[in-house]
Amino acid sequence: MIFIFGLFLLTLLVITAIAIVRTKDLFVAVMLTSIFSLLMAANFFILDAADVALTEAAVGAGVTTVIFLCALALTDDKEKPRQGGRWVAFGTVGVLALLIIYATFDKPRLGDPDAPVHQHIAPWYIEKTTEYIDIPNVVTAILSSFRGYDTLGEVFVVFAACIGVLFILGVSPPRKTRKVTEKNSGLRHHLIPQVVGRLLIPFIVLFGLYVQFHGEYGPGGGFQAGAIIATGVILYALLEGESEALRAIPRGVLLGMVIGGALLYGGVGVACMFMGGAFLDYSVLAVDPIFGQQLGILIIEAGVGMAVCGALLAIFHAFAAREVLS
Amino acid sequence: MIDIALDILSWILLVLGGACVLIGGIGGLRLPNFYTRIHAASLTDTMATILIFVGMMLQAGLTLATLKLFAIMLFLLLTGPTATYALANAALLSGLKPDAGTASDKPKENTPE
Amino acid sequence: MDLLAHLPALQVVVPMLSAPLIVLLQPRGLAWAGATAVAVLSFAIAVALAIAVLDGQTLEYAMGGWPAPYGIALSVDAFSALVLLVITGAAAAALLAAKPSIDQQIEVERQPLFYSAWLLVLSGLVGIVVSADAFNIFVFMEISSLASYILIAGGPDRRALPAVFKYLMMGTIGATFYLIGVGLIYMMTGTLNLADMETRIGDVTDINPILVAAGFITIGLALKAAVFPLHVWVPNAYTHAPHMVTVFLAACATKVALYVLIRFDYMVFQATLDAHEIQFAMFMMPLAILGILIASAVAMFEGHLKRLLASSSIAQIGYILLGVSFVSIAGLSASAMHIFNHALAKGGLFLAVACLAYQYRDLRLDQLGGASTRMPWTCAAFVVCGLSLIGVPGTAGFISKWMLINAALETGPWGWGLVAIILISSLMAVVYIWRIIEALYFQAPIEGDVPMSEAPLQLLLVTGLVALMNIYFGLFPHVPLELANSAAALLLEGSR
Amino acid sequence: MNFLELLGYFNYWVFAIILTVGLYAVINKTNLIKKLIGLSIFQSAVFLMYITMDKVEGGTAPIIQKGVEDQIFSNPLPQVLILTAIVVGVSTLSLGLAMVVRISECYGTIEENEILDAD
Repeated sequence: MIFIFGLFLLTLLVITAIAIVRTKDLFVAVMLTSIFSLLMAANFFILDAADVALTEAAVGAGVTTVIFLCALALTDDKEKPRQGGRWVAFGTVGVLALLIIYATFDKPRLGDPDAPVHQHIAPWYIEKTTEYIDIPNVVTAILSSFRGYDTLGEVFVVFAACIGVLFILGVSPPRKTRKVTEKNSGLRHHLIPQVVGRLLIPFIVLFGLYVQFHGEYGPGGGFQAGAIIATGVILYALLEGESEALRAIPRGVLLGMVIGGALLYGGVGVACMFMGGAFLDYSVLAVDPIFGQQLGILIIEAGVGMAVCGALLAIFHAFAAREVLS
Repeated sequence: MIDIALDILSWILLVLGGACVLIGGIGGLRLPNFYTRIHAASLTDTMATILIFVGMMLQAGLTLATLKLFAIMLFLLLTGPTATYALANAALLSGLKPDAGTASDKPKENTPE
Repeated sequence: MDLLAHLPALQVVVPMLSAPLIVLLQPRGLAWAGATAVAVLSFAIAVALAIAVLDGQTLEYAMGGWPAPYGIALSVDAFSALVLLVITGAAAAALLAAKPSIDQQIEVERQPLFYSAWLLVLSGLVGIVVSADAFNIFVFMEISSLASYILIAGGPDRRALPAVFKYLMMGTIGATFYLIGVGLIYMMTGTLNLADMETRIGDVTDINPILVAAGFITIGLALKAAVFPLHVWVPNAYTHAPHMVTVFLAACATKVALYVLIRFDYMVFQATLDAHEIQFAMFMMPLAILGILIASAVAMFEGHLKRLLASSSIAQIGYILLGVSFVSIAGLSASAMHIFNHALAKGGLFLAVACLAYQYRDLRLDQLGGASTRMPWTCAAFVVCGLSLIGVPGTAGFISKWMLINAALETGPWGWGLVAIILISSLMAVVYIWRIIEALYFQAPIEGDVPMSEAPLQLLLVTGLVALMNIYFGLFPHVPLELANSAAALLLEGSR
Repeated sequence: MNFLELLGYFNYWVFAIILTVGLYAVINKTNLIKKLIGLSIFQSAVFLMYITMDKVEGGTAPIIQKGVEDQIFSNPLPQVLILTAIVVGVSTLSLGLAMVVRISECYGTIEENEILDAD
C-alpha cells in the first residue's frame, strides 16, 4: 500500500518538476518549488528517513521559499522567452538520463536487505550506538559523533553562506532608492493573519525547542530545530514588519549566534583535544565515556541549532531589509 | 461490537473527507474565476480536514497518536482558512474584482474599471 | 597524544575556527593581521607535516577517535604534504602582500568578512587534501567553493558578479556530479572511506554502476579543476576577482580538484577496474593536449593581462593532466612537481600583476606602456616568473617540464610526438609572455595620470621573494622533488 | 514480487528524470533565478537517490526502542549524508540569490543574454 502511495508521490514529483521548468512566471515557479520540496519530504518519510523529511520540509519548503520570494521582490518575477539552443540542452541531458538509467539495471532494487549498502558499516552503527553512545536515534549518533567532523564542516558551510550573503549584499544599491511602505508594516493592518500568527508563533518556537532537545530520542536535532525556530521568527517578521523583527532580535545578535554556534562546536572539539582525545572525541569529556558522548552531542547540537537559526535569519534579513529600487 | 461500529464510523468519515478533497479539487479546476476557485479549495482546508482527522482519531483510539492528530488538526484549521483569507485579500488588493457574473478571470478583467 | 599526532587535524581546524573570530575583528587592519597570522601558522603546520612525511610514511588521524571505515579518517602522505605546502604557502604569501591591494579594492567595513572567507577557503582546501573520506571531501569542497565565490564576488567591477555566478553554477554542478558518483559507489560497496572502497570494489560483480560513478566523479572534478573543455568559468572569474584573490586561487584552487581526481582515480579505480589505465589515458590525454594547445593559442591573442594569464593557467592544468595520463612513476612525479612549480610561477606572475594594478587601472596590454621605467622591480619580478612559466633552464618551471619530457619519452613510440607538443606549447608560452614583456618594456609610455612610483613595499617584497624562489627551486629542487617522487611511488603502489 | 521489483527501479528512474529536468533548466534557461531553481531541483534529485538506497523492506526509521527485539532498521548513514547535503544546498542557493540580487541592481536585468550584451 505504502509503495503505491510512493509511486503516486514520485509521479507527482516528476510532474511538478516539469511544470516548474515550463512556467514563465517565476512566482509560480517558486511556489511550485515549495510544493516540490514538500512532496520530496513526504517521499523521504515513506522511505524511513524521518530526520531528512523534517529537514527538507523545514528548510526546502519553508526557508528556501521565503528567501526566493524575498529575492523575487528585489528583482523581476517574469521570465523572458528565449529561442534556440533547446536541442543542444535536450541532447546533453538526454545522454545523461540514458547513462543513469543504464546504470540502474545493476543497482540493487529498492528495499533489498541484501544490498551492499546494508552490509558493511551500517549494521555496525546500529549495533554499536547503544554500546558507545546509548541514545536511541542512530541518525543523531552518526551525525554528531561518528561523523561529527562532517557536521562541523556543514556548520561552516552555513557560516560561509551567511557571511557571503552579508558580504555581497553589504554594498548599498547603486541608484537612488526608496523604501516601500508596505514592507515595514507587514500585515499589521490585517487582523486575521495577525491574530492567528501571533497565536502560532509561540508554539512554533516551542516545537523547535522540542525538536532541538529531543533529537537524541526521536527525529530531530540542531538543523531542524534551527530551521523551525528561524521559520517562527520569519513569520513574526512577515506579520509585524521587518523592522519589528530586527528590533526583537538585532543583526548583531544574529551574527553572534552564528559565530557563537560555530565556535561552540569547534570549541568542544578542541576541548576534547586538550583532554587527551582526538579532535571531536567526546568520550574524554566526562569520566564515563558514554556520558561524555552524550554531553558532547548535547553541546554540539546546541551549537548547530544556534548557528543554523542565526544564519538563516541573517540571510533572510539581508534580503528582506534591502531597499527596492524605485 | 463497539470496535466494529467505531471502525465503520471512522471509515465513513474518511470516505466523506476524501470526497470533500475530491470535490475541492474538481472545484479548483472547473469553477470560473479566482474567488470561486479558492472557495472550493477552502473546502479541503476545513471540512475535509475535520472529517479525515476525526476518522483517523477514531482509528487510533485513545493513544498518544490521537493527541498528536488533534494538535495537527487544530494547526491545520487555524492556518488553512487564514491562508485562504490572505490569498483572497492579496488578490483583492492587487485589483482582481470579485464579480459573480464574470465567466473567467482573463487578464483584461483584472484591471479595475 | 602529542602535538605531532594532532597536526593533520590542526591543519584544518586552525584556519577554520579562526574564521568566525576574524569577523569580530572590526577595527581597521586588525582583520588582516589576524588572518595573516593564521595563514602563516598554517604554513608552519604544513612544513612540519612535510618534514614528518619526507621519509615516505603516512600520517593517519581518526576524527572523533572512531576507527577508519566507521569514522572519518584523515591521512597525510607525501603527495598531500606537497599540495598542502602549495595551498598554505599561496594563502600566506598572498595575505602577507595583500593589505595595500585589498584596501584599494574592498571597503574597510566589509574587510573582516572578506578575510574570514579567505580563511574558510584555506581551511576548505586543506580539508579536502587531508581527508580520506569521500563524502567529507564533498563537504570541504563546498566550504572552499562557497568561500571562494565570496572572494571573487568582492571584485570592484560589476562584471565580477556574472562571472562568479557562472562559477557558482558550474562549481555546484561539478560538486553534485561528484556526489552522485560517490553515492553510486557507496551503493555498491557500502563504504565511504577511500582505502576501504578500493578493497571492496574488487568484490562488486555488477560493474556498471561503478563505471558510471567513475564517469560522474571524473566529469565533476574536471569541472572544478577547469580541465579543457570544462574551463569556461575560469577566464572571467580570474579576471574580475580582486587581484590578490586571483593570486591565491590561481596558485592552488583548481589544482586541489585535480588532486582529488588523481587521488580518487589512483587509489580507487586504477587497481579495481579492468583496463582502466588505458581508458583513463585515452580520455585524459587528448583533453590534456587539446587544452594545452588551444588555451595557449587563446593566450597568444588575448589583449587583457589577467585574462591572458588565466588562459595560460588552463594550459598548465593540461600539462599536469598530461603527466597524470601517462600512468607512470615518471609522469606522476612530473605532474606533482608541476603542481608545485606552476603555483610558484603563476603565483609570482599574478603578484606582479597585482603590483602593476596598484598603479594602472586598466590592465589591457596596450595600456601598460612605460611600466618598466615606472615600476622596474615589479617588471623584473614579472620577467623572472615569466621565464619560469616558459620553462627556461635555471628556473623552477624548467624542472617539471624536463621531467614531463622524460616521462613522455618513456611512453614509447608516441613519446616523440608528445615531446613535440610540449615544445610547441612552450614556444607559444614564449610568444605570449613576450607580448607582455614587450608591452611592459618597449611600448611607448601612455599619457595620463599614472603615478611614477613603484607598488607599496609590502607588495613588492613578497613579489620579489616569490620570484627569487622560482630561481631557488630551479637550482635546488631537492625537497619538492623528493616529495613528488615518493608521492608518485605511493600513488602507483596503491594502484598495483 | 515482480511489481515491487519494478517499483524499486522506478525510484531510480524518477531520480534520473528529475536530475535531467533540473540540469535542463540550468543549461537552457537564461533567467538566472530559473537557473537557480533548476539547480535546486537537480540537487534534490541526488537526495532522492541517496534516500532510496537507505530503505530496507519492513524496516523503520533508525530509532532504537528499548525492549523491542528484532527490529529492522533502515540504513541511517545515507540519511546523515543527505541532512548535510540539504543544508549545503540551501547555503549555495542563498549565496546564488544574493548574487542575482546584486546583478539585477547593477545591470537592471536578470536575463543572461542581456547581461552579456550589456558588457
